[in-house]
Amino acid sequence: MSEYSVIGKRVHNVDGTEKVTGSAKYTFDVVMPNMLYGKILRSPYPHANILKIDTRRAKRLVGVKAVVTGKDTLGRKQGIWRRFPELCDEEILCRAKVRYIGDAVAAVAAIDEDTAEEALDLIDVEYEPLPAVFDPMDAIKEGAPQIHEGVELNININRHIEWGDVDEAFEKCDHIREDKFKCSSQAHVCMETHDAVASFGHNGKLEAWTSSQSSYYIQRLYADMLDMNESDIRVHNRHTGGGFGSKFELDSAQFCAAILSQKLCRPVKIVLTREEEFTATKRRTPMYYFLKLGAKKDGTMLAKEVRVITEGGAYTAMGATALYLTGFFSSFPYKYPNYRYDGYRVYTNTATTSAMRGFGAPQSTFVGESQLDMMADDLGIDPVELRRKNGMTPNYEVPGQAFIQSCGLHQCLDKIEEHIKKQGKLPPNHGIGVSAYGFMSGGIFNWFNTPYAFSAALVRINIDGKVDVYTGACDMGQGSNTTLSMICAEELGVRLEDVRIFSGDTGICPPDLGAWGSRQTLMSGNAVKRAAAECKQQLIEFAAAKMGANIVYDLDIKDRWVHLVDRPERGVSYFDIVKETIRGKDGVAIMGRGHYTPHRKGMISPAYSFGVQAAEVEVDPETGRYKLVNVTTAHESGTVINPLGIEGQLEGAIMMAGGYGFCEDQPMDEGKILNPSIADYKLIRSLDMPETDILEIDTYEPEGPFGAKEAGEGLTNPTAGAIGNAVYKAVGVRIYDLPITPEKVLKALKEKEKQTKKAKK
Amino acid sequence: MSYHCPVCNKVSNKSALDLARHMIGRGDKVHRDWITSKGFKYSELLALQFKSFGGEGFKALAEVLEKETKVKD
Amino acid sequence: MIKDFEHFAPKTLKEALALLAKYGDDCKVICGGQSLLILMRQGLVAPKYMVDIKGISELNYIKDEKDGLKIGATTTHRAIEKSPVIKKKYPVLVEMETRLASIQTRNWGTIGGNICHGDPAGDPVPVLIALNATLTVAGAKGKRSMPVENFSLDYFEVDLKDGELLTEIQIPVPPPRTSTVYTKFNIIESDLATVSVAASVTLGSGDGVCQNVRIALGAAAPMAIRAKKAEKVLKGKKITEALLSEAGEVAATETEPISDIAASEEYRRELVKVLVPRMTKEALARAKKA
Amino acid sequence: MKKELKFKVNGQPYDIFVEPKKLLVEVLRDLVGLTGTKRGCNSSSCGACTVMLNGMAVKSCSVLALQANGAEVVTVEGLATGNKLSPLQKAFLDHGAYQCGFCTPGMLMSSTALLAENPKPTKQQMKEGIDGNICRCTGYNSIIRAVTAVVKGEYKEAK
Amino acid sequence: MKMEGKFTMKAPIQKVWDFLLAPGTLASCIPGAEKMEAIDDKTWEGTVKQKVGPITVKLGFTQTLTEVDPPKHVKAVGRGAAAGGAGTFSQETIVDLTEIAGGEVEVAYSSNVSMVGRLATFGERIMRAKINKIGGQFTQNLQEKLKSELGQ
Repeated sequence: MSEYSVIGKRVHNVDGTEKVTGSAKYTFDVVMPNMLYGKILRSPYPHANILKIDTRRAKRLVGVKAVVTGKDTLGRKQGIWRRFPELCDEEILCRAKVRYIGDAVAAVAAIDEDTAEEALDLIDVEYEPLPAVFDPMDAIKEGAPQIHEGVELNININRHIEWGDVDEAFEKCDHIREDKFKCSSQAHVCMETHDAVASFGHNGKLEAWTSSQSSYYIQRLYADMLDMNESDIRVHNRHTGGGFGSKFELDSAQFCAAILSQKLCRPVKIVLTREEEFTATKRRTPMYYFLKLGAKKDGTMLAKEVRVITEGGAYTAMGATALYLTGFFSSFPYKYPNYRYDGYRVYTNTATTSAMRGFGAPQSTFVGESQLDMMADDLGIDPVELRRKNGMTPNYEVPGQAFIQSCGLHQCLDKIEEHIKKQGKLPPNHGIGVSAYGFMSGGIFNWFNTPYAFSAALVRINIDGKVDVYTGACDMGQGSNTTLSMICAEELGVRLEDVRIFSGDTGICPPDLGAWGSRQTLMSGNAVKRAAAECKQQLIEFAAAKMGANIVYDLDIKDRWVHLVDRPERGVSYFDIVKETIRGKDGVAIMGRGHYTPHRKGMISPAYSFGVQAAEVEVDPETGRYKLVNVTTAHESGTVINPLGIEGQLEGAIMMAGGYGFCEDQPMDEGKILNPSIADYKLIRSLDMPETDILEIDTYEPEGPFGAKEAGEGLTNPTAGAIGNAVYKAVGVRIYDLPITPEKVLKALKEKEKQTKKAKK
Repeated sequence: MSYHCPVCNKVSNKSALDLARHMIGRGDKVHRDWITSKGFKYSELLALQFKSFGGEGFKALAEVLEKETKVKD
Repeated sequence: MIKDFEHFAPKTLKEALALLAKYGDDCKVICGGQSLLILMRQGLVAPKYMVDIKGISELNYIKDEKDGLKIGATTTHRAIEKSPVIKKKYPVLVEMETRLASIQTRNWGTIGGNICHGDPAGDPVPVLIALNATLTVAGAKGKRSMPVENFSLDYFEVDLKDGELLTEIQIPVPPPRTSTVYTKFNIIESDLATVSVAASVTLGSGDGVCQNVRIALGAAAPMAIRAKKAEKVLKGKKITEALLSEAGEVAATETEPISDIAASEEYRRELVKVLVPRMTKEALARAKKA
Repeated sequence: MKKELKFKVNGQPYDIFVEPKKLLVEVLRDLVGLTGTKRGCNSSSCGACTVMLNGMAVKSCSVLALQANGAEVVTVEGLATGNKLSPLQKAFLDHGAYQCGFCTPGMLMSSTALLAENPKPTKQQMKEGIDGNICRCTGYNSIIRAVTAVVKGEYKEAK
Repeated sequence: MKMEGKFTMKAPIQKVWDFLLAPGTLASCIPGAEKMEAIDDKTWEGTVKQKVGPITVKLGFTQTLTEVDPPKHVKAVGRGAAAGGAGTFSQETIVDLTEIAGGEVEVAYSSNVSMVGRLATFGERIMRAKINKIGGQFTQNLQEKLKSELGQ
């Protein structure tokens, strides 16, 4: 749309030059005078009582400055679902009991990393190993080891969503399918591991630099855990080397660095090793999925029933949200008139499962889209047609749950159908699988219990016309600083280079819930837009008086030109108006405040994006090995603010979501993750990456800034399902558990061969 | 016709099966105790829910509820 | 965390051998260090002395001689990959190298280091077995040579006695109408092999008779092995599809794979069954063209 | 015992004493003070620490610093000349070939080394060229597009 | 990691039992065992040295008989630590003797070894294969010892 002068243009990220020259400073690069280095001792047992911790030998090591254990903390428990205190269940530094291999028990600060690490070997911890339980199906059994006191059967949370009359609807169905699936775990593998530099001054105030997706959460959780005022804690977030859902809860690096620094009044830096990152940070939630789907002969879906049991790991974390969202998104993106979901999250003695890009929806999309293809097969209906018949449309209300305004699902389906037709007849053993998705643009429910607006921003115009944006939003690489700068520039009528953004610094930026749930473009974007509009209003009021326009609405600013809307050639320079406004206001700076909290938008999210993906695979039926040939995505995310950013989100999502379907997994043995290194944890690399094509669909979301909505996480939802469906199309076998490995494919092929032989006899 | 939960008095106007799902779904101690007092094992009912659809255990509990919790409106 | 050690950077083989003799068990040899440094960082290996042979130029060479190819032990993977003479006469080595880890690793890692690491999933050894290569090791008492297939002893264990160094790899000139091929099966292209197969076929003068064949398997046993029984199935015969698949079946019985995170024991056997015929067939086809 | 290490980093000679156990990445970051080079895995798997050593891309977490004695090392800080970005750096910007930017220094070094060796790589060779580097954000294809643009000569005048 | 198996031998059960419980029998079957010292009739201490490629592991360990039910059942529990803090391990071995027809004794054993620490985290690929192998050697040693001792 050409009416915009900034939005929709292919621009360099505002921090791009720093990043390509190596001058971008991450927490990993922060060095401070007098700084110490910390390391964390972790439990080697999945479940054990801590009988005694003797730190004397470690303290005697030359270069060691402090050793802390749970006894040095206030013993508080943290959790991010702060509205529900019983869900705040993680001590971070355990005092009495460890609940997974990797639970932190002590931390050391020393003059360098090697010394700190050496000291870890000198801490003597006496454990009393307890019986442990690793599979949620075992953990809910009577007599299973109890992981948290008072939590019987280890049931951490249960969630229930229902509308219509499911039982009655099933009776009316011509065809019903019941299927079981298992979704695996996945590691975030941010390139920058979790790290923090915490610095307590002698004034008792804490300053922290940390790789994070939400400085505000970290500040608030620090305040909870250390019994401090929020305002005495300043959390900086400059560059973050990836987050993907792993970096918005208070982690062991942040907490231990603070505890050590508090004791010593010296800056302490802790960088988790890659192995710690794999074993002792949060991960994607593995799920057992049970689905029942009923349809009429013509393909009208009447009812769906979903049961999920998730492996929670040791603590709650964001698991409650994942449990809820997987249930909600199991109905997406279709109009089920009757729907029922029962989900249970079960504690286990494994690393905590929590948020990861897609947040429960990659799981529900994989299982749902796999089952839908099976249903299409049963009914003899083309899979795209079946999706079209039941797909969501604009202004659809998910009964009692959510209201969907913009929705371009059908256009996406058309485009993908066209794409598949264009491929013509495929070579043997090739198959194209389809998968559709929808996702939210930020969450509505205030589980964090914040008294603030969900997003807030400040915009200030300086005397030279340059604009400063202050936002609590965090750029973890997804490019939100660029997107928000573009929104500000567009709204204010200046160029992108006129805008400077300060983000994620709780010392100067208004609170924002941060980068999770694909919320920043819509929510932070709205806040920035409103703040910029408030500035613009001040300029226009002044210009109107000066130019003698009838009313302020007659004026607009575009590309640094303040002009009459009807006669754009009549105007004055933006820079002149800025100067005169500031002078005219007696030197008071031009400032605008903006905030956004969704209201009356149902229970989930203010807006939803949609898309359809087609994956082509080539299978070697003798080995089961398959190659990802091409992944084509038709998607809509409202107005595209930053096209280069969306391309990156999309292709990056395919790397991650393709990995979820193709190769990524965290096999365990008695609670021990067997592949805690990048050498053993398989990730898609450049040679494995499929070709990616994007088919952009235009939509406009009334709730979003300039019509924009999410484009970050939704794209991680469809790929695993598309791969599963493609393998089926290619060689006729269905894999029910992720990842879809060659070994599983070959096994299924052999099984199929056996069955065919049997049938022939 | 409606069904009232004997523990928390939640009202279901659908069926006893629906109420059975509510009671198992809540899963807190009070609900579990009531279920246990009727000779069921909560964890087994739960496990059944995940083993098969239309779990027979659910239906068994619903039978009890049908008798005990039906209220004529 | 790497523990402190004393570092020696000898310039000649002689100096290196003297250092090894002096420090014996307490010392480790490092060249490219692409495997060793990881183990040291993980605290699993902590030598007191480190003999760094990266700078010994007399061990860094590729020589194409009358009786075959000679590669010095400290030659990097990348030098082999980019050597014009190897590309022309031993193309399978180039094919193997391009699939070995990443360019960065190949730039610094050496063929000798790889062989001495004794990883059953290593790429070079199966190919060298198929090429009928020999290795020379030097020690204080002099040199000795052995076929490459005898060098690996067990998981990550090779036939190097204390004080010995691998110095050279010799590959004989292949007989006419011979072709050698290599493939590795893995899920991520540059990953270690789940199973790898190298096959070398020499055609007789008759039509399509396999005069000689060497089949080597990687990651299918505690070390790279030769599938001798499978070779016997094919040797001296006119190759048919039935014979090839028999060779695959037989090769699978010669393996001793383990189950691990990459694959189960059974799957590895299945892969051998499929890949052995496939590679042999490929070698055959190429030999016909040669 | 510390040993002398004489080498050049981005053209600047250094003569320093290092502990033999120090890895090249540690010396570059901690002693030379160039933090552009990152450390992502410390086990030569992720490529974030890639630098050029005598013109070759190597993973600096898997090279003993002393092994760089006498060598010329180029890090990401050495790519731009003054305030002029290298063609690849410009192409990375234009094609959005980075997001969080943590892998970017390594990616740039791998692709710079690739083009130094082979100015006209095929697409497959480009993919091989960066296969040792993990990027969790972009999905690689934008990086390949950036390298392609440089190969096509779209950034010639920038030289 | 679990290993189990059984074998039979022709010998009186009491004889097999006595030998099995003789100080050091079980421990000396551990491949790489270097020192073995009996602390009392149920406990002994020893060191084991194992080389896995470039990794040399020296383990100090203590083994205790926790269940003794002559002449049928014995359970031994061992705990140890690798020198240099590379890891600790625990092990539980159960041996059951059953008389079967023809004067034969069936020796059934199961052993569960678990390792924690750096060795377990990093050495997985190398160690797993090796530990299986060590397990195999252990039982082979045991069989051979029993057979040679009891004259078979």
